[in-house]
Amino acid sequence: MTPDVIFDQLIGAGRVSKLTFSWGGNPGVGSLHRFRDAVENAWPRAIEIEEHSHAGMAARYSAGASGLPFGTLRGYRGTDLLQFAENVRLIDCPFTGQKLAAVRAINPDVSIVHAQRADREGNVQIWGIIGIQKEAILSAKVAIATVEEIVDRLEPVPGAVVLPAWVMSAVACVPNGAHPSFAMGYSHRDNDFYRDWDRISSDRAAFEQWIERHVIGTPDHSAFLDSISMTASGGRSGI
Amino acid sequence: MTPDVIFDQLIGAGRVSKLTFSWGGNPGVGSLHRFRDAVENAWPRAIEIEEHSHAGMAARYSAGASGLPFGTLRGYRGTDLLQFAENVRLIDCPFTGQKLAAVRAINPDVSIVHAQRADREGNVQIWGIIGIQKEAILSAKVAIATVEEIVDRLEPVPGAVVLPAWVMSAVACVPNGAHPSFAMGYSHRDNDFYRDWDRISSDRAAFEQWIERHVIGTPDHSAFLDSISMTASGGRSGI
Amino acid sequence: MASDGKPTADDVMIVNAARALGDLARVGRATCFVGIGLPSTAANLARKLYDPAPVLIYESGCIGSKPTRLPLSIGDGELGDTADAVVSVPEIFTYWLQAGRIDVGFLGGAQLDRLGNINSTVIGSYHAPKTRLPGAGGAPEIAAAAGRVVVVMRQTRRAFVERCDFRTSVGFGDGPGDRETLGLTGGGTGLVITDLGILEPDPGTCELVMTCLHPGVSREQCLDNTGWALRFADDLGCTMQATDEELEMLHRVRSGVAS
Amino acid sequence: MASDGKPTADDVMIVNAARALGDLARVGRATCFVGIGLPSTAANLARKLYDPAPVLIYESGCIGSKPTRLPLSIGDGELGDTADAVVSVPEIFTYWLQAGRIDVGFLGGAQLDRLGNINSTVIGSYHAPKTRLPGAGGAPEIAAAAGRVVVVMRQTRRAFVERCDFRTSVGFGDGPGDRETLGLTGGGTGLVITDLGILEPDPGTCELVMTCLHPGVSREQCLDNTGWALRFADDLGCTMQATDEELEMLHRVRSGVAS
Repeated sequence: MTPDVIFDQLIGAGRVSKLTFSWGGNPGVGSLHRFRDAVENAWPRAIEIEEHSHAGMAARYSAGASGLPFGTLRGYRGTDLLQFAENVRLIDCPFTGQKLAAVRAINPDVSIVHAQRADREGNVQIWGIIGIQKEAILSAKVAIATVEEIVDRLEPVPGAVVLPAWVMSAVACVPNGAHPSFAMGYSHRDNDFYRDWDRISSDRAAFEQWIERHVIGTPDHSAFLDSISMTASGGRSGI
Repeated sequence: MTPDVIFDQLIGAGRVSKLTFSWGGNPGVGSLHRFRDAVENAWPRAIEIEEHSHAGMAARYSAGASGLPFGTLRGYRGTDLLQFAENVRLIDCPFTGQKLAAVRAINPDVSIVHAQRADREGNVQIWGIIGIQKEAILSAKVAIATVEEIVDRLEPVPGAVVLPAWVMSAVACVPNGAHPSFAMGYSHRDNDFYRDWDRISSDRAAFEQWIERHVIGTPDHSAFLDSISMTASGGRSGI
Repeated sequence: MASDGKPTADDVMIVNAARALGDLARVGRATCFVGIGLPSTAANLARKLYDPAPVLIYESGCIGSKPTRLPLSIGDGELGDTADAVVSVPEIFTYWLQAGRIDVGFLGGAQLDRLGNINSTVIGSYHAPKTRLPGAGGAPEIAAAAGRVVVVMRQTRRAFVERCDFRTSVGFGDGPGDRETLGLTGGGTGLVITDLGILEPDPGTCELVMTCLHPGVSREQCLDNTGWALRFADDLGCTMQATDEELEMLHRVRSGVAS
Repeated sequence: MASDGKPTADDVMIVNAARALGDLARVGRATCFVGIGLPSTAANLARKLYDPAPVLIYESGCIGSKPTRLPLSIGDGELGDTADAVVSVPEIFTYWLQAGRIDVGFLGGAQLDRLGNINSTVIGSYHAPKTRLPGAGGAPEIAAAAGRVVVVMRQTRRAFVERCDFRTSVGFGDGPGDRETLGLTGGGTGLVITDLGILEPDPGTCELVMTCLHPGVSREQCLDNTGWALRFADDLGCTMQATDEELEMLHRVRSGVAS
């Protein structure tokens, strides 16, 4: 739905051939410059895009999680999205005759979400703003969670969602794995990073230097965090 | 979905002209005798029935809560339900051509649910097994909650759903208002009542005596509970 | 158990249903959609007897319930308190059952026909029924979507019929290929456990045939208690006698001390 | 505020947007679907200034958020922590927005046309854009379903266009009757608040006409900064100067001390 700076990095590194999305910006900051450069100038390569509204994408994931081939919503009608979006058709309500939008279900090959914790059996617990993470997992063919912590027992938390171990393909402990986003109760949103990204990503050379040093040049997430002077809890270290 | 002993009372008292449902039994006990007597023998009057599966009813309430005219599910196909149920049509998936069931949205004139508590503004909090209570409220034209307790502030509870005051039409404090069912953390399921109901309801005269004395003959819920020697917390008093 | 210490017909059904679930759990995670009554007893017995244990899912939205006493209703608080997750009713039917996440669905009914279809709606005609039953509940979609449906029912001539008075839940419809035509994603009626033995569908015709008898049950008893011209498997087997361990655990599950 | 203590153009827009929300809250509960940026600032300002206060709803699923500092993203933890309820993203769009429970939707965009349609997708052609914008997000369904859409945008000739390069969100489509034909359940673009004044749709033609100017703004400025032949209401009004109380509270909302 909302590819943000991580997707911008993938796009800038030329690792994306197609992006399906509903909002491609740097939240609270502005543009995703690598995304724009790819769409506007085909740099470093052309990418195919398929775009929807949030409501449409949400309906697609829900349909995918439900084992239905499509979802239905009041949407798209009268917009130019309808003209360019694949996987949207207008259908008639069999009772009222109203025209509604049908959107094709999404069943990703792989979904990866970041959660607060898992127990040793692999049951995953997420709380706070849940977003579409449950549907992302339940619609996927392979479902992976990274978690802040692995615990003996998941204590109930208000507003928490638990995904049973048997719907997960793999669970890995990756502290601050949502960086630069946050995991409620564990890490903070790295607002500086989002702002800095605007500067780094607006210049091709600066981007290439950055991705080389911090992503390609680091063996794992923890080394990546070190390289940007970020602690696992989301605080700025050293500098 | 699951009319149980309360609906049996309404049916036996002749106050029901039509019942839309998916399972009409006395949970863990057996038949709803007043329901059966109405359907099999039109006593005290004939009732119209419209029946679905649970999944179909759930899809109907969800569609109603979503402002959609219909819901879609894999269901009904091959069953005789399709032959008798109004408000079910087979539709074709516009992407895959698969046949699916479309069910007409339900938007009840009035929905009443029982919840644990509300705050003084009228925000309603329900926890435990939530069932379809959220959809019942959000699909209704008039939405009423009875609650065990009214509190100054709703403390977060794991697994709780909060319905904001502005979606509720009215909230009333009715301790043990779910009787003979229960409100988790407040009252217990009155298993004896469900068992006794089998005996009371299987005889027309016994039923009429019972409803006269305990329902028509009592001014409110608290007096009703007294009349069956039930305390507000769900324990048996006196006898 | 009956007063003579021998297992009752229900005990034998329940023990065999639990075994079937245990077998399925051994070959992968057996997520089991459970109704109240015999299925719930059998599923909880299996949960106590076998490791890996089946995952119990109740249509009220409880996933991974581990009740310490048998619930009286699918809304029993115990099912939520002991669950890994509790979800709404719309969600349990969409994200979990319809999505194909249920390996085993336990069903019962008033009538079962030769092709594994089930009636839990009416005996007699729909508009002037002889007996009005509670109705569909979750059964049609369990029958449609569960990887394998296990039916637990007492075998009688009135219940085991050539054709159901009302088809509430589809087994194999009118015969081979029907499930595919109807777009039913699950496997259909895979096992019928009765007080006399076990029936399974013939892979060619989908007709339910007797594949096992319980100890001491004769073919004649089966024929007398079946409303169609019942066939027996060539390699007709015999179920294992309920063991003391099974019966003891069943007793503990029933009396709520098996936690 | 600008360094001279005078309100900036953004301040004036935000104060007027907050007032509009306050007015709506006075005539019933104003449930307001809020995006990040100017709309969120205006909605939070209204929440502090008015009683009854509007109910803030964020597309991340937060209902009734009462943030003590302005969020930087719709996923800001503060929005969930201070909410009456947090629901999933599919639910916020179905049970809440699509169901017609949102009274006011705040929207912005890169282009707004004469008939209140909004572009937040591309400037130029879709397949070879001059500027690729972030895209639709929640806007199309807010524009479709909210009881009233309030657009907050700086008025320039490039932004206020005869026809959007891309129609991301429908205001009045191609004219009167279009919303009904398209089955759009909400009221459409009811108010456009700019740095120059306020535009409202003509009830007959749906064309946006200037109904109010901010203090000190001339008709010429408006004409110069609008890409279509802008009309002015016969009873063209003037918005009230931002008060010290409003500007002080806006400052506190921005600096996160307004809790």
